[in-house]
Amino acid sequence: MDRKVAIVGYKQTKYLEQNENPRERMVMNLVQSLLQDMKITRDDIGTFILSCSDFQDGRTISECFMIPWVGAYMKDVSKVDSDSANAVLYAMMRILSGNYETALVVSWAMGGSEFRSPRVMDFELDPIYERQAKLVNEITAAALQAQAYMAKSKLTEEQLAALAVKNLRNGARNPLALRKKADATAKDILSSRPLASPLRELHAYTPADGACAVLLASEEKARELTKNPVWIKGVGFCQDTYYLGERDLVKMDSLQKAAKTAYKMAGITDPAKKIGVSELHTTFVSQEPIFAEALGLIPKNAGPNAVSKGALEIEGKTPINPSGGPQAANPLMVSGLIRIAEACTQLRGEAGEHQVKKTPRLALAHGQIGMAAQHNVVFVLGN
Amino acid sequence: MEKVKKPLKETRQVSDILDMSSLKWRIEADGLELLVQGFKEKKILGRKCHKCGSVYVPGLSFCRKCFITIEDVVEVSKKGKIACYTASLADVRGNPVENITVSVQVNLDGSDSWLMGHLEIDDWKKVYVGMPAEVVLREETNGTLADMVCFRPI
Amino acid sequence: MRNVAIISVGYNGRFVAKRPDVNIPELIQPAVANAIKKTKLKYSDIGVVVEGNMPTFEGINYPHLWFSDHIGAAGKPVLRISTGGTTGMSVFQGGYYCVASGMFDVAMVIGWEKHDEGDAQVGLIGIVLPEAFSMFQFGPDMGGGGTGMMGGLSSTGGASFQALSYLHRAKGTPDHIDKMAAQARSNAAKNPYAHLQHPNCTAADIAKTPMVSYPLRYGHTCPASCGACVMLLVAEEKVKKFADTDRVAWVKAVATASSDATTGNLVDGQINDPAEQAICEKIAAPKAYKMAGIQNPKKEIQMCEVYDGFAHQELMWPEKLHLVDNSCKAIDEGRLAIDGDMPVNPSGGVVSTNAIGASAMVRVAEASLQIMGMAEGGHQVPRRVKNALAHGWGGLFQFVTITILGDEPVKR
Amino acid sequence: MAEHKIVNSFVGLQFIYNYRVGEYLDKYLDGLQSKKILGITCPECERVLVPPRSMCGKCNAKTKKWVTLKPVGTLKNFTISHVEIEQGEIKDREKPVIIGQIKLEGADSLLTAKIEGVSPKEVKTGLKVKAVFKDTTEGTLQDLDHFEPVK
Repeated sequence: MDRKVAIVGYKQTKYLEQNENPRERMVMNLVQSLLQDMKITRDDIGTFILSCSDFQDGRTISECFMIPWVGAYMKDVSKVDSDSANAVLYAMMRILSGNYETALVVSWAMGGSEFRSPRVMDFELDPIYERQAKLVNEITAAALQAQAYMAKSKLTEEQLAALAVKNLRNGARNPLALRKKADATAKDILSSRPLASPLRELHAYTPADGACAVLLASEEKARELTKNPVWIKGVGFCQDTYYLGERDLVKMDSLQKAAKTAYKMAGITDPAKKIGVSELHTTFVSQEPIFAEALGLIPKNAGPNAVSKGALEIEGKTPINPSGGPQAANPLMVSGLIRIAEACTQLRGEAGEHQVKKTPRLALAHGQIGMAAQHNVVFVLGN
Repeated sequence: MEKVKKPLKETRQVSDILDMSSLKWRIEADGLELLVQGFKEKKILGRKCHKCGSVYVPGLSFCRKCFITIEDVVEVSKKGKIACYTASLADVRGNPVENITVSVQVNLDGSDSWLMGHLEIDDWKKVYVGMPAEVVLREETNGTLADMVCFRPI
Repeated sequence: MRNVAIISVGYNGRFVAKRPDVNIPELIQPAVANAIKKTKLKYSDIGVVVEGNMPTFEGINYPHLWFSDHIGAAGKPVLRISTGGTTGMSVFQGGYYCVASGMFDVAMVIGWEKHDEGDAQVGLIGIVLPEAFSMFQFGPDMGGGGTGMMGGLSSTGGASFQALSYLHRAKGTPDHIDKMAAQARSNAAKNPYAHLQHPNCTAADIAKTPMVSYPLRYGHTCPASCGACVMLLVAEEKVKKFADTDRVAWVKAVATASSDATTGNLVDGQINDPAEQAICEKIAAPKAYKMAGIQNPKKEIQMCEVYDGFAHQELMWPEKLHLVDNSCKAIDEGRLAIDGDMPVNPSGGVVSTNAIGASAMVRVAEASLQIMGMAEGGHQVPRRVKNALAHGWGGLFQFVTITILGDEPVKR
Repeated sequence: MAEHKIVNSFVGLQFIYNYRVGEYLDKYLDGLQSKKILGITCPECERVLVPPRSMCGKCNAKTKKWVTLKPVGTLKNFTISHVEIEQGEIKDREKPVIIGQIKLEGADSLLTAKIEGVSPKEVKTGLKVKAVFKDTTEGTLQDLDHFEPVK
């Protein structure tokens, strides 16, 4: 690859139970303000990559009526039907090919007000077995994964609660977050509604309305557009077998492979040392230590230790989800793009109250879909 | 010799339902609101983009060409030209229907967009592209889409 | 920019209306196996899989998760792209960018649909449901009769507006559409994978079918098929290593463009004539020809595969793609036939076979087979095809994708 | 900024889907109807997969040899489910249900199933369990009702 691609701008909405605007205007306002910030017009954008879903938008060909509202009327558009981190990947590949200099990635979802996330997730199940058997769903799949991890690493329920507390606290420091609680305690978590052991309501993601837009550019164009581009140093993505009973839910082959590819591309051999901050798409907090281990951010079975030492806190050694993560707000498929935008704010030192102590040189952003994260995307970003 | 085709094995069937009532939408309907408000005063109202001059009917408050919010309300003519039409001669299964209806898209004078509706005409074969037609509103209008009865050839 | 070649095409078998014998992954898997069989590739050589379909038609969100194991995607990068009718070609172009970007050497692209599992009509109406139902809040439907509104919203209704508008511009008659449909059905009879095959179909045969929505008859509309199409794309350096043939199809250009809905946009005020298609004529086509280095498409391109969900589109698109000046005249002169000077859809087109998520990809696949000289069953264009064009449209008559293939790579 | 007219749209329609289970699951369901659990073997890695399917994703090989598995196995992993999801709404169950992953004797994949006959407090991984079928079977997944501890 003889080109480099940078993220030159990004913008998020506030995440709400119900945005004051319908999705069309919510997205238009977002894109308009990003273009204004960048001092460009929609004509400066080479290609638009959207990330939205027919099941979330509740309509066939969900981008159909949205084309004008993202500024893509009479323009070059495609749509990635997957976690929005995949859309950034596709936009990047389009720029790498040399066909485009800039790409705008836009993703939205009205997860708080218009659709029920668990229903959308149910449609991810195969229709002939799992949907008929009615045993596996997003909650039980994540719970089985959490159980397997706790059995292996000896992570306790209290430690799991401490992770949830951390994210609610981090959320309180993020002005865009929806669920936030600065004074959350383990007791709050452990007394919240039980879903499937060991998971409870406050371990789970918070459905929200929201949108995110990220502008990518080639090296040459990036230097024109901004003083502080965030470079895509490495990227990897991978999908596991569908069948839960054939996957090692703790080892997470697909995440490991995705990370390996991303690290190789970024020239990283020791991610635990090099990565300053990580934003992970965890649907339940139990996935934080599992993902961190698969990503090589903490050693194998070191989850309990990392939690008790506070290593994953904003001020810790390996900060994870300083934004509060999906637990603080999760407009389903937008999550991957939010993780990337949040990683960028950290790298640029723009995160304000939830900025990690030492402005990092490398950050990791992750997106996923599927039961117990069957499909994973890993980005290594740096300035 | 003709090959005898073996019928495909019928395997079991299972079902699932996407219940649309589990979803809700909010739609910005500035255009329709303006249209029905106009009907009240027997007018056809649309919105004009202050930048490119495009006139939209129904006139939502957004210009897709300029990517900006627009607010200027303009009245357009009730008369225009048929831009295209179709006659429903059969139902979805292909059975002929008795009451043939003609649907038209009309470019009203002074607007850049097309308004869709039903054309009142005795013989559908008389319709042609470019035929002048006008909006027919009912006597007593009360500000609903039903105020617009149909289009009629001039 | 790396050059990318198509080295193999695989179908699951003949596209048909019903496949009660298989589930979705079992329908797709043979297409994957057939594509790989025609190369020197092994599953492990495939770097990335790109997949797509219309998700609400079968009611599965992210279906690629489910058939991971059936398509050789377990343990591999998978990208899912879905853009309505253009899905197949958007997926293909996704695969193209995976290789052209330098990220991967080999990409497998998959487009599929299993129409017998869901209800395509309901699925299509699902495009406009929220807008259509929002109208009820402003009183009963516009136009009084119901057809005024729904006529524009159903796919056939929208298409009939387009068909008439096109005929008006091209000074054609509905007979021209009959002729075009007859040619498509006869061509399909020469394509062993086509769904509706009608050998030696005549315009008179088509004219006997009932009128659905003037000027469109039943015989002008497409079936709902079950089927899958798979293609393997490799980087220039790897063609010799993996291709099993000397003649591969090179991707010379890819282009896409979208406007807002050009039919059925009742809430926003429609601003484009569905037969105008400036996105194709003025944006995507010129861009594609520039990228392919083609100055005179009428001379330099030997055949095209266009997305003709309705027969009149097989007349309209070649004009919008600058391949034919007037298709109504051209069909009268027999120029669009397999042995004509601008063969349009030798495969029988979408009007004969429509597994939506696969349809736009099949256009590219058929164009590549024509270049490779491998179109089976008598639908191979007799003269040597040096350049071929594939086209797809989708959404509410508002998306267009174009791919140009050649028998030699572009020197860049 | 001007106020915009926003309407709520509601659609009382349903999309109905009818899925074919295909040859392999069809045969599995035939098996359940006759109170048997069938698995299928990958000719390359020799894993026995249950529920059966046409392809092994590990080897990209067509699966071949059918095997009738013994209806006994070991509980490898479980969760106690307090809620169920109905059309996207998370509803409390009347009483918690144990959902387990079971390694049947002779199988290589884990089968997800309900565990009964043991209380949520006492259930442990490593438990030996056996399949319990419905008295009258109909050739559906529900024929295999649950697993319970081997006494």
